[in-house]
Amino acid sequence: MRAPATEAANATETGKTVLSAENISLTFGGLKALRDVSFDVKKGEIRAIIGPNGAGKTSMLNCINGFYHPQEGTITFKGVARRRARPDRIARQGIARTFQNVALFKGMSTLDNIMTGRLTKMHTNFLLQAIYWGPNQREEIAHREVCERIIDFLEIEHIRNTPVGRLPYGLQKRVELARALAMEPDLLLLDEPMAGMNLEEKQDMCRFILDTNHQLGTTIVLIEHDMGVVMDLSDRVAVLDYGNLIADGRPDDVQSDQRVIDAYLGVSHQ
Amino acid sequence: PQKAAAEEDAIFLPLTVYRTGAYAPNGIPFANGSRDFLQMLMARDGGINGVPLEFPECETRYDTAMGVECYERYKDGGAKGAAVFAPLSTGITYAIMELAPDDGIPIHSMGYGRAAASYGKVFDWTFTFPTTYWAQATAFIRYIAQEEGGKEALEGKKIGLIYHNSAYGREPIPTLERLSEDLGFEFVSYAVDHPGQEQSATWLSIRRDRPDWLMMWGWGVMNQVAISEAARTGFPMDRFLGVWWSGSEPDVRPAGPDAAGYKAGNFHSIGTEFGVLQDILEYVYDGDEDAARENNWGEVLYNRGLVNYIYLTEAIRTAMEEYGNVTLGGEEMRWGMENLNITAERIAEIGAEGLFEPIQITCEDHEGRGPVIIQQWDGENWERMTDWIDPMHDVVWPMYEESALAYAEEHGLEVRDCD
Amino acid sequence: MQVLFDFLIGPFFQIFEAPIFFVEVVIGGMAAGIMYALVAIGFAVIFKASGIVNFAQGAMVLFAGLTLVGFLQMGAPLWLALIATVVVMVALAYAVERVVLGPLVNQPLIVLFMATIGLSFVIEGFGELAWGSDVHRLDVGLPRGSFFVGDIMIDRFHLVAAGSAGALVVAIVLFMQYTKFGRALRAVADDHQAALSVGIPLRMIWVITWSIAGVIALVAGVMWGTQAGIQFSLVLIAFKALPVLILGGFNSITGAIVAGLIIGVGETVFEVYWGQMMGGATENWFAYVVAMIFLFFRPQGLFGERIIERV
Amino acid sequence: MSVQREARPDEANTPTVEAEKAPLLSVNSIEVIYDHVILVLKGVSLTVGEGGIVALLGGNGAGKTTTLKAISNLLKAERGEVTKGTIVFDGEQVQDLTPNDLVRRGVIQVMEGRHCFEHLSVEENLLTGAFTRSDGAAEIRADLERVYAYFPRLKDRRDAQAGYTSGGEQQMTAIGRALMSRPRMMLLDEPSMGLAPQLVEEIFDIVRQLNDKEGVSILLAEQNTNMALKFANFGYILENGRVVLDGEASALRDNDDVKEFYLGIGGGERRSFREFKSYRRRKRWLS
Amino acid sequence: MFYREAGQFKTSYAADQAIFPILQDRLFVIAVLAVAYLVIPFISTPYFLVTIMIPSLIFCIAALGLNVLTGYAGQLSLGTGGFMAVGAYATFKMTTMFPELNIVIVFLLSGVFAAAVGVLFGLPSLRIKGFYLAVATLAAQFFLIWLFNRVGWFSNYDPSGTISMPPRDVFGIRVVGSGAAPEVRYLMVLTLVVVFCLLVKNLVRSRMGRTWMAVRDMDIAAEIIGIRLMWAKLSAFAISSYLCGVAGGLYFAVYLRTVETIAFDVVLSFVVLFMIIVGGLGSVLGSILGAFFITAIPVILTRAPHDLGIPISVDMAQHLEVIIFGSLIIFFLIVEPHGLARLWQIAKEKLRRWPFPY
Ligand SMILES: Nc1ncnc2c1ncn2[C@@H]1O[C@H](COP(=O)(O)OP(=O)(O)OP(=O)(O)O)[C@@H](O)[C@H]1O
Ligand SMILES: Nc1ncnc2c1ncn2[C@@H]1O[C@H](COP(=O)(O)OP(=O)(O)OP(=O)(O)O)[C@@H](O)[C@H]1O
Ligand SMILES: [Mg+2]
Ligand SMILES: [Mg+2]
Repeated sequence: MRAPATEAANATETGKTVLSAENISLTFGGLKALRDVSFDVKKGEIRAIIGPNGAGKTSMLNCINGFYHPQEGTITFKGVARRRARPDRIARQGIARTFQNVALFKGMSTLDNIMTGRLTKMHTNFLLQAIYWGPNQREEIAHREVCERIIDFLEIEHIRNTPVGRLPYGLQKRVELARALAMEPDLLLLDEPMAGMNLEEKQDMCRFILDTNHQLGTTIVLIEHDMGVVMDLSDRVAVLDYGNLIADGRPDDVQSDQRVIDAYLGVSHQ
Repeated sequence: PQKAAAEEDAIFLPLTVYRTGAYAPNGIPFANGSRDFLQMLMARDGGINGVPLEFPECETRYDTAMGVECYERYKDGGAKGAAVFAPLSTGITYAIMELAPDDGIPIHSMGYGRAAASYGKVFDWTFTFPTTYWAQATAFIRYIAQEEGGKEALEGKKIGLIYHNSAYGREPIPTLERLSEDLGFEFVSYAVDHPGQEQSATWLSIRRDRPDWLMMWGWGVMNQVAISEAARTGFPMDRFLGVWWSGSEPDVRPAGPDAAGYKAGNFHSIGTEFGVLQDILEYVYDGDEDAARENNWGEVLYNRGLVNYIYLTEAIRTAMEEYGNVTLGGEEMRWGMENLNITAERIAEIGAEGLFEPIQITCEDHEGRGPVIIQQWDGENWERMTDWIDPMHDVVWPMYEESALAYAEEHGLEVRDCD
Repeated sequence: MQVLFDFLIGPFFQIFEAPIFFVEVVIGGMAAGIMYALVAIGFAVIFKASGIVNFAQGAMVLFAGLTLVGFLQMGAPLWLALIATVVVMVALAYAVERVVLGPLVNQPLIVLFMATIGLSFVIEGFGELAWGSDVHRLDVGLPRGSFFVGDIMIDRFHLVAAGSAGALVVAIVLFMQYTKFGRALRAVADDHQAALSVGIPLRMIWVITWSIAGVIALVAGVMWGTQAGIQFSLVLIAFKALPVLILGGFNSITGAIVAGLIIGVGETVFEVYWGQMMGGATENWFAYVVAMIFLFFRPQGLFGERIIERV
Repeated sequence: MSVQREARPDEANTPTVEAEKAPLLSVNSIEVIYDHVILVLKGVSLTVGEGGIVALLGGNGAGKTTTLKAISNLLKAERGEVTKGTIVFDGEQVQDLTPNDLVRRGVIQVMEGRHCFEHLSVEENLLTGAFTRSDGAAEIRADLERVYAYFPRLKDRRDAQAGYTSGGEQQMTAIGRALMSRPRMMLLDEPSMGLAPQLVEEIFDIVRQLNDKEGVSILLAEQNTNMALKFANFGYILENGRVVLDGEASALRDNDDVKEFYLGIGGGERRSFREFKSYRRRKRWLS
Repeated sequence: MFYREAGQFKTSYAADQAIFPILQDRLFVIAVLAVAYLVIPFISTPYFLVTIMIPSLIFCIAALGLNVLTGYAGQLSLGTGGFMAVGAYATFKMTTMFPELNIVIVFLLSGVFAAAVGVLFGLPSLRIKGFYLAVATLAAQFFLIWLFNRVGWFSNYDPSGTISMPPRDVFGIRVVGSGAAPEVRYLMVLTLVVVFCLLVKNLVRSRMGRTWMAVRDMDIAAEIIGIRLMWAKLSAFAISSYLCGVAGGLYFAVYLRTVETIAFDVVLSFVVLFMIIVGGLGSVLGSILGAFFITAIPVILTRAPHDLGIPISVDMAQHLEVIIFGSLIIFFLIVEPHGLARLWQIAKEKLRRWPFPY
């Protein structure tokens, strides 16, 4: 947990592009959710996407992890271009995400939810699993240890065995983050991770995000409506409005961009 | 009510009935007939030769698993266990046939169940008298031949079978296939799945194929729908023959007058004029005919339930001749059934003259080769229309034997020596 | 080879050779389909308003039929018996809401589904207890018999069935789409809690829905009962309605009738031209297999609302 | 819109005034248990005066939602029940009323997490809000236009299926739907969640306008303490199912603990989110 | 207070992941097994064994199977009866084709056929969900029954299409068919149930189980975290139908001994579904409780008037039974929608807190 922030920040400046989306267009019936949007993510950076409600931010993430298939445009991840790929393949390539409306597995405990993040990394066959003792147990324990580290890291020890459906919203979001982290992704997509949290919790969450970024070197794409958070955390910010990319750049530049103020921030924002 | 006094030494005759569920309309009259007859015996004679009878009912809903439960529940009932089981469903018969020999309880499947069980050398605990589906099928063909003017006239005719797609409905098929080879008529069959409420496709097929005669092995709502559809699509009703389970009042009533002309087989006669029915009226209903009618008195299936227990009580009497007037268990009952010989005189004594024909069971022949009649619905009542028709025993017996021996082989059973 | 020919080509020859008969088969199929649709509509109404697959619909058909027959046998004139039966069905709806649905608000749908199966037992048992297990002949004076159009036989009764099904569908669709209650019904189906929060009285909505379903059950009961008598087996026609329901889309009333026709015609044609070759009795599975294959391409059925999948 | 803010003087309600005129809503030490075993609220009391805006603050799982649901009687559907205490609205005990009765009396809740009717169009969603009204189609039509005036975006999307609209649009739909019932009192559960900053302001402005112009009283559960305290005139802070602090909004804003834990301006200026190097050491009023 | 975990600290993940981490649970299970093996066979009547214990145990396996599919993997299925029929006919065919083959192996193998069929009919689940899927699985139910009815080969060309179980011995002891003692049949089925429960419990707490549950709770999210939906759903279908197949084989060979296809009609599918819902979805314990509950209740209800000496006619009794059975189901769903297993859990929870209410 000691990696100096500045170093990491430098790394992002020089990082190479891990993901690039080119000329993405996505329509639903008559509605154009994304219009010819291009943007890229560099290795190790925290990349924010902001924009008014319904601008297409979530849709963008959905395109990146293959849940939506854009009508036009290509997405290149780690140098491999793709057009249509199933989300599970993309997950295996190293993209994890959290969801705007919590998408936890409601019937399972926190620990099990986090363990699902490890599923792609487990390999014993079902007969061994049915017998349990032996290889399967060893594997379970190995992965359990990884998950416990994440649980520790996110300070959710006390709810380890609680069914997630009963957790308050904020903790659910944290468990979701834990699950995504358990996948040990190269690229982490966070969709409004701090919605519905109070300040204290936001601070925690920011800490977790930063630490993930620094310690694990995970590249992060972040959608957030709290401007304080976005401005403080992100290296670069893309702004969407009605499916158009209206600005893209360093936080300070974006913040003072008149179009962004009009479309998104509103006059009253400092 | 009467049984309390002598429950200790009563002969135990559990009645497996179905008064509820999809087949209840047919199950109720049968159950009433059986019950009333036994009640009448108790009221009139106090039992058989002074030995009382105990006959609790057990509801099966025509369902095999429930039937098995009934069997398990009642097999050890009474003083010496159940004397005999009449499972009243082909499916339950099949199931209990596997169990009863272990428990030493004979089974009587009267006009249903496994036809091959008539072959007593293999199925020593199962009795099918007075007749089976296979025999009925041959009797139908014989009747049709009669109507057409001789066996030769069947050549080139088309005879159809519409059947309930279950063990029961499929029973006659091998026989009919065999006969169609022997006699040169064309055999077509139409399966109807349980429960059989929607038969429009089937009847369109029948309309297309235009069979000269159509037989039916149906049960429950299937009968009613088939008869209505036949009327609706203009099938000549007097060329439509139902097996005895497709020929009772509930089957034709919904179609009402439209069904007039429809025929069905039977192995006993119909009507209320028989002495035994009059006795029931007197002893069970105190002469109140309306109450009796309310309980299906005199209906086809009512009479069948009654006949069933006339056979069985006669078997009890037979056994008593051997074992004395004591409470009988399964073992003794089996002996009584295997040595059953109901003569014409005896039938007259019972007050059932004309209700059914004399019958004799032997070690080898558990069927008794009984004859059948054909009855016809005139729109309001069933009328008996033929004399007793003998099935083609020369055809069916070899088939019983073949099938029974195959079963013995598969189940590693010994074939008895009856000589 | 011969088998293939018989199976793939032969039937078409048959159709070609006897086109009139084919038309009759199609008409027969449509008639059957309408009868299925009558039951399916009842399912669809309840599904639309509560997201519940009401398995008890079959039992309600039986119950409505039995009640009607019961009143008729007690000597009531037809109109009075009909009204009395409707009253009983509304009372049933009310009881169902009180005892079953009310306490199960907001539970997983499968739990509600199971509860309706439990309910179907209760209704069945109660109906038989009250009115007996016999077959009851039902004759409310619907026209019977058939007439010929050219060489084609048409059954008057089927025309009546088609007419009532059509009328039901139109009435219900209008109600659902354009009235406040219709809208509330659909809202309830989407989200019980949200519906409560805007003040939609769930309980009343459910009583209304189940009453409507009860009336539909009565219509279906009269139709089916006229055909084969009122008896226990009516409960089982639910199984004929289910494939119709999924093919049409669970929550579509129009779907129920269109799919009813498709399935009725499909299974009849298949049974007549192909089924006999396969030994018959194909109707029971044919409808399901068709529905299943179709859903593979359109998982929400013909007219079902799109299944919303978002994250 | 921001002009509106000045229109409302900050001195609106003092606690004494609150106490004097009988409050519109008062919740008296209620206890709530879920599933027969999980005790969530351990004696919460609060009051909302006629025309007041009261904020209910607190961290995750503090019991804000539960409190609101207890008031609007939506707990039963979640297998929760109020085991102790009373809830009085407009002088009448309301715990045993149905949600429908409550809506008729003018209490409506905007639920957390939007809860739109997915298969209905946006407009139909709004119309369901008017279910309890019987004052004629024209009035309802007019109110619909009023909602569209508040939320022009909804007008654009009026025919879209609500399930396919974006998070913000759904939130607007949910609030609009509640407005359609002409409430006297709205229970807002985290209305700002997931909304763009501009919209958050707008929504709070709208809330205030409603309060101002139409006299709707408001009980607001919020995480966005900053905003909530700016608009409310009274606040309660919940922790762990208990009210740990209450007071006038202005007083709360000045409270050091509130500053530290809810406003993030403890010890002077707002700090950057990057600067929280070590995890916070929690200080709690209770526990 | 009676039921406490306090003080039972786990020092390794292995201990924490044991099936029954809590001592009391372990003792309880051991006690139940001891009673099942050592007491029941000796004290109960054949009637009790044959009409309650044996079918309940067989249904445990079927319910376990359906619970894997519906409770764990979230795929609602009404094809259970069909899959059980596959197991039954496979058992019959195998044991008549290879009479020498050990019957237990026949049971285990017949599940494999059911699994294959299950996967085939599971294919629609890749596209179809919820009730649509449930109804689509009825296709399996109706088609399979039709097929077995239709094709004489399955019943060795028995004229009525009925199959009956020939007697078979294991180690010289008659375990099925005529002459098999109820105790022997009971013990054999019991052992199979114990083994399958253990295996399934292990499966569901391993990767496979978590995969299923993830798909059940939210298939979209599951896919996005890298789960192959097709694989997950089909594996659930396979394992579920395997268990149903074995149960079907036992249902035929050990319980009824002779069946026609109607024994496997759709009612059976519903019965098994009842078991898992009343017992508890997604719970091994629930499957067991549900199976016993749903099997025993009708028997008890049918007998009640007789045993209590209440003189009512059988049809009246039957109608009342149907009504009571239906009401009981509704009652239990209302009391605890998550089933008997959850009631059991709540009871434990209460015991833990006792004497304090919360
Ligand atoms: N249906 C339920 N069953 C059991 N426990 C519940 C249920 N709903 C909520 N809880 C519990 O009640 C507590 C309070 O929850 P509540 O939703 O009221 O909190 P909140 O203050 O609204 O939090 P948030 O800001 O996250 O919305 C939480 O600990 C939660 O786990
Ligand atoms: N599956 C879909 N079908 C139809 N329309 C959709 C679908 N998904 C998104 N949309 C529409 O696309 C637009 C963009 O939606 P998106 O969810 O990406 O917005 P967003 O930027 O994430 O907004 P918010 O901040 O409110 O979450 C919205 O108008 C939404 O209604
Ligand atoms: Mg979004
Ligand atoms: Mg909340």
